[in-house]
Amino acid sequence: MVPTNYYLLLSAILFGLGVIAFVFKRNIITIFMSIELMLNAVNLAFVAFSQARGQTDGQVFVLFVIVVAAAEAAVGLGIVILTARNRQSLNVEKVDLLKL
Amino acid sequence: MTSFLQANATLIITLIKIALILFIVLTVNAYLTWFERKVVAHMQSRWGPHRVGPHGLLQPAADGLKFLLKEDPTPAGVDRPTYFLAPLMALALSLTSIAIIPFGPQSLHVFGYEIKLQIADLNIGLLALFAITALGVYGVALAGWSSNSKYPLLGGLRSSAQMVSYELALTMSVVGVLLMAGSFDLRKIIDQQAAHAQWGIFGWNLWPQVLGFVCFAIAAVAETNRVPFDLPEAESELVAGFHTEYASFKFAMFFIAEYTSMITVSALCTIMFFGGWLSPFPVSWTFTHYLPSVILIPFGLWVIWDGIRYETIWGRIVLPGIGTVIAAIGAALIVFPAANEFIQGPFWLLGKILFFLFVYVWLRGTLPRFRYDQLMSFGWKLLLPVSIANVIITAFILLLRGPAK
Amino acid sequence: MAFALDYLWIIPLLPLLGSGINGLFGKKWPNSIVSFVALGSTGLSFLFALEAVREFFANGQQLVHRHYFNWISAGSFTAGFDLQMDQLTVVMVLVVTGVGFLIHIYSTGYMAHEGGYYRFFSYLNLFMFFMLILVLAANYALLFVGWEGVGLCSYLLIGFYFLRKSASDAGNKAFIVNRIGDFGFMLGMFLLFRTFGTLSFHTTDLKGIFDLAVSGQWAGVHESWGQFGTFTIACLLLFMGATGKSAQLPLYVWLPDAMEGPTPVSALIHAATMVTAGVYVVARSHVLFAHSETAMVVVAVVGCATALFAATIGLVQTDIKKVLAYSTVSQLGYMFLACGVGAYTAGIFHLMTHAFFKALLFLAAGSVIHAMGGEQDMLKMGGLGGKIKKTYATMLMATLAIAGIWPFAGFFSKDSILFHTFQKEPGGQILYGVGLFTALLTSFYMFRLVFLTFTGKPRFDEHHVHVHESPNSMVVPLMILALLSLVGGWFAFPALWGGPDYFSAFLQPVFGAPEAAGAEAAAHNMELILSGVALVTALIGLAIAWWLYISRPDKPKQLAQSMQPAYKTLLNKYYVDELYDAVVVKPLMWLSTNVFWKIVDVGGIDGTVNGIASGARSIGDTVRHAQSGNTRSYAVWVVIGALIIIAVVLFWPSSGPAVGMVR
Amino acid sequence: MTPQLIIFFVLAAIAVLGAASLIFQRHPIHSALSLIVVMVALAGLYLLMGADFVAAVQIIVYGGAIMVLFIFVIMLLNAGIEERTNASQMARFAGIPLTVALLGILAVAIFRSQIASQPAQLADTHKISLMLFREFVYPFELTSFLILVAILGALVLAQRES
Repeated sequence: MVPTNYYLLLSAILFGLGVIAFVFKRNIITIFMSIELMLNAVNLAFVAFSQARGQTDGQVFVLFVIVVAAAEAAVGLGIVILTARNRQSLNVEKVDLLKL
Repeated sequence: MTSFLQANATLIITLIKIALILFIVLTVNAYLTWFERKVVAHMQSRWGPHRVGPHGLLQPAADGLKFLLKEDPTPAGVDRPTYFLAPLMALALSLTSIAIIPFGPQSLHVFGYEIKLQIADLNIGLLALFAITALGVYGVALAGWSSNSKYPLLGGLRSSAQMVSYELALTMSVVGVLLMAGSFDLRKIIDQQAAHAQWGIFGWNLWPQVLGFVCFAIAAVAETNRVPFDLPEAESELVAGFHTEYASFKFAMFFIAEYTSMITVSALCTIMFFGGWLSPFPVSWTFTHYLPSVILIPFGLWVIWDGIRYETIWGRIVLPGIGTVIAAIGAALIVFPAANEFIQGPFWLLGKILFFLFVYVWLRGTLPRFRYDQLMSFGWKLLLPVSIANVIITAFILLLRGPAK
Repeated sequence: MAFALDYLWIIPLLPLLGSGINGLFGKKWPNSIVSFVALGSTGLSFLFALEAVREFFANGQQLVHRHYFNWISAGSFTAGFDLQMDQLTVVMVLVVTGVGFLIHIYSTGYMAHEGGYYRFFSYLNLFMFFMLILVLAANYALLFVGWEGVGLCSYLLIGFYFLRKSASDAGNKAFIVNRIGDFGFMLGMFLLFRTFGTLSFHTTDLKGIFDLAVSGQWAGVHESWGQFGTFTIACLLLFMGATGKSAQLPLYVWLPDAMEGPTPVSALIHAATMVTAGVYVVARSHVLFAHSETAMVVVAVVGCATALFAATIGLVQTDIKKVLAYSTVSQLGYMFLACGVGAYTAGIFHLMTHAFFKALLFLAAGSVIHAMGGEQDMLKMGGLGGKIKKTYATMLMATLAIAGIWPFAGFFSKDSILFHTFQKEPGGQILYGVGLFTALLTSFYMFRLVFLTFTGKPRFDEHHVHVHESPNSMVVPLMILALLSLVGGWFAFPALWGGPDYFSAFLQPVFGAPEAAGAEAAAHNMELILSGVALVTALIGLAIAWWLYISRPDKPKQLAQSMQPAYKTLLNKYYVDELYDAVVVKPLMWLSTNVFWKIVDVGGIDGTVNGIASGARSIGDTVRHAQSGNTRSYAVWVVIGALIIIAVVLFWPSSGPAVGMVR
Repeated sequence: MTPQLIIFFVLAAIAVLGAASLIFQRHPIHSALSLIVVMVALAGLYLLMGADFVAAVQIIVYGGAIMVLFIFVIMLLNAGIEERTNASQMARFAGIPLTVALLGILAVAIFRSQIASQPAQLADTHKISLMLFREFVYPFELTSFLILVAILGALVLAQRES
């Protein structure tokens, strides 16, 4: 059987990779994806803890996280579509003004 | 050697089962195309395929050969990895989904090894199935995108939108059944319907869940991109939709994937609403157990008689052979009661699946295609609300009835 | 049993109510209601004061001291809303309410056609309230409230015609000059508090200022008996306030300008009551002054000097109210002279009589102005005697009184002042001489005023100016005051033939036995002689005036020609205003313009504010670059934040293994 | 080296590689695909931990809905290869070290923590549903509201102003 620390370490690594992606990707959509990646890493940690403690609440949290992620994706992608429509660019470094 | 076999017996058995299922499914797929073409042809008062082999029975083989031997050009400017990945994904996913379908209640006993008529018996079977179907979208969408051409792109967009939309309705429509069964396990769902075995057909989920069934049927057709929901491959507007740029075997993969998912969905529908392997007659009527033979023997005899008066020599030789095999199987079932008992479940299950496949073809022969906006509004504004209403009603009734089990 | 004494606060409260009602609602009301409210409140408080006095006498003239509530209580300092009533208060309260009531009546007639009727009466009632608080107060703090309040009312009323710039300027002048005096007054209060630890006059446990000053049981007793000790300084500071309020040298300059206000105001505030507050304070604090010869001398000299000074100016003024104003100043000088020589009785006596006849003079002058349709220059009058007889008669009586002709009130009071001054050792004779000369001048310029105004040929165009007698609402008060200024002095009548001086006897509990109690008989003879001398002096002044302005009307001009420089000097009031303007006002303006405005305000304050603003802007200008709008930079910031937080959670000593707590 | 460990390491390797390729792929679609890979691998890990319901939901919602939405949007906007601009100096120079520091500190945290890991027991769906609808019913309702709001927001954003 697998020690919980392994799961935690894996989730930490995934989280770090997500952060790196968040910092180094220029495409808004990809940055969104990196956020999702971080959320997934956190989920992994949640499940690992719940398994370690033999309790279910961690998995419930994961469900909540997934719901929130879904909502976030819906709204966020709507915003992305608008941005792309108005700026003709998905590069965050080109989208650095509040006004058009 | 034997020790090794004994050591990993389960693994080996599983592998054998997988191979067997794959073979069966692919063959069935092949002959499904023949079946479809024949049925549609007769609906349109044509002959359909009848050149290759008697009654065109070798037509699928010819098609398969053609697919294998045809040149496979890769269009310029495609996104290669995705372009190759997409059909693989579609096929793999649809084939995987078969693994979860149970084909019979009892399990076979060979050399003291128990062999279930099911590859993976998960206690979240249904969820797993939906998970796999959910991933099925990618095949289509990626194919459309990667072929770097506008028709496929549009087809991919359409299909991804359509599948995501109808997946919701599909999932919601079975929730009622899940509530009644209290489990995701397909076997448990069938057993729950078996609770009223003496009612026969009236013990099935079809009746309490009729709303759910209607929603499920429609959503299923849409989910498999079949007529009248085959907008992703609408010839008239999008040439061939997402697989326009695919040729030969890659195209075949999509083709097989589509028919496989048809089978899966039919099986699912059977299990959910039509009592799976339960016979439509009350269990007390034991004489109905001879129905398989009663059906098979006359069918075999008819095939022999028909074969004898066939135009070609080849036919006059082959068809009677097939007929005798079928008739023999029927006779054997009468001779060996144990085999008869064992065959009951699979017989009914396959019979029902066949029926649903016929319905698919029937729809294709009958209905015109939806317009895209109609499709969307239908899915979101009618199907989803109705299925949700079904969930609510079911939950309410169950609440009144008190805790399940 | 003693209802009115237990509820002394009703006396000031009534005018306050009247003021409030008129001030808040009077604007919409017709004059009749306004005057009803005003007169009603004042009259009621006058009656109530009478009742209080009756009970006071019924109680055997015990000092009444009532504590109503704690007004200020800060640390060791507590000042209660305490009212007290003793003989001095009785006199003051009666004068204030009585004369005030009469003047209210007069005002209803005089102000009938003026705008802001309700405003005028609201102010006037407010003034009554503060004045009563001042005279009833049982501690310096409360007294100061009244003190400042009357100053405020005087400011408001002087500037009553605020559309006239001269009026508002006069108001400002009065206010500012008074501030100087009040500054001294406050310092005096602080010093007293520091010395005695309290501000109340008397307390039941004999811990009040005066009790302590008498008994000498107070901290720092050792260092304060010297001539320049605490008492001297305190008294001089208080006296500084008094000079401001009572228009003594060098702060008298505001009073003549105060004549810009309506005449009743001049009568009530700037003749009868407010300006005498200074005298009242000095008299009230006589216990302190008694401890400091120096202060006494200063008071006496200042008073005497002021009397002479103002009288000389009064000689040549032609504006009728200005003359009266200067005479007021000079009479106040007399009172301070009395206080300075320790004859508080005489001072208060003169205060009372002066209240009567000076109020009368002003009111009569007001009547004259009324008759002349606003004309104030005596050179444009003359021959009015026949046309406005009542005014003429009353004015004449008042003049006789102020000139000190027997048997009018002024004679007795002024006579007792001069007598006590003469008896004062050392240097009393000199002061007496000056006072006597001042008396001569006084009677001269007063009769000059009367003759110029009422006798001789009219010096105005009779067709344009329609001279008419004033309405009864104005004449009746004149008559009452005339009667008072006739009999007001008769308390001291018996003293002439050695009988008791009832007034001083009455005030004795407050001021103690009068000086020179020793040689009664000698003093009595001396007093007779001095009285004669004073009477003769007054008559001489009368004679000169007659000679100059009736028998030889051309003479004054020749005189003015012959001694041009003196005449000019007097006419310009010794150039005092110019002097102050040059010495005080101009430098102050320069200072505030070039230092406080251009350097302190612009450079310092605005500089600080703008500096802060610009600093914020520059900081923002640099920090602004952090907000590049580039999401990736933000992401990095977020990472930094996450790092810090996790590091804190992990490595903070107290927080422990926040992550590893899972078991 | 039990079979679970082997499976774990395989899946972990897949996940990490997927995440890495999410970073290194230049085309958003490829990044999305690699993210899907990560998610599937994570679902496998959940199964390994006996959280099969979560695994299924992970694939259905994340894989079947959210990522589809992503890919759909990418296709809709026809997003191309992302250009590697470097406007943000902070990200350019401070990014890597900071992230490494973050990873390090997390690792420290993990190794500091001593967690008794238990054998994976099947947390059956029944238990989860009970917890979800009894203890966490209010958060559950809140999430439903959240979704409603999200739907409305998406509608408002998506409709073209006419």
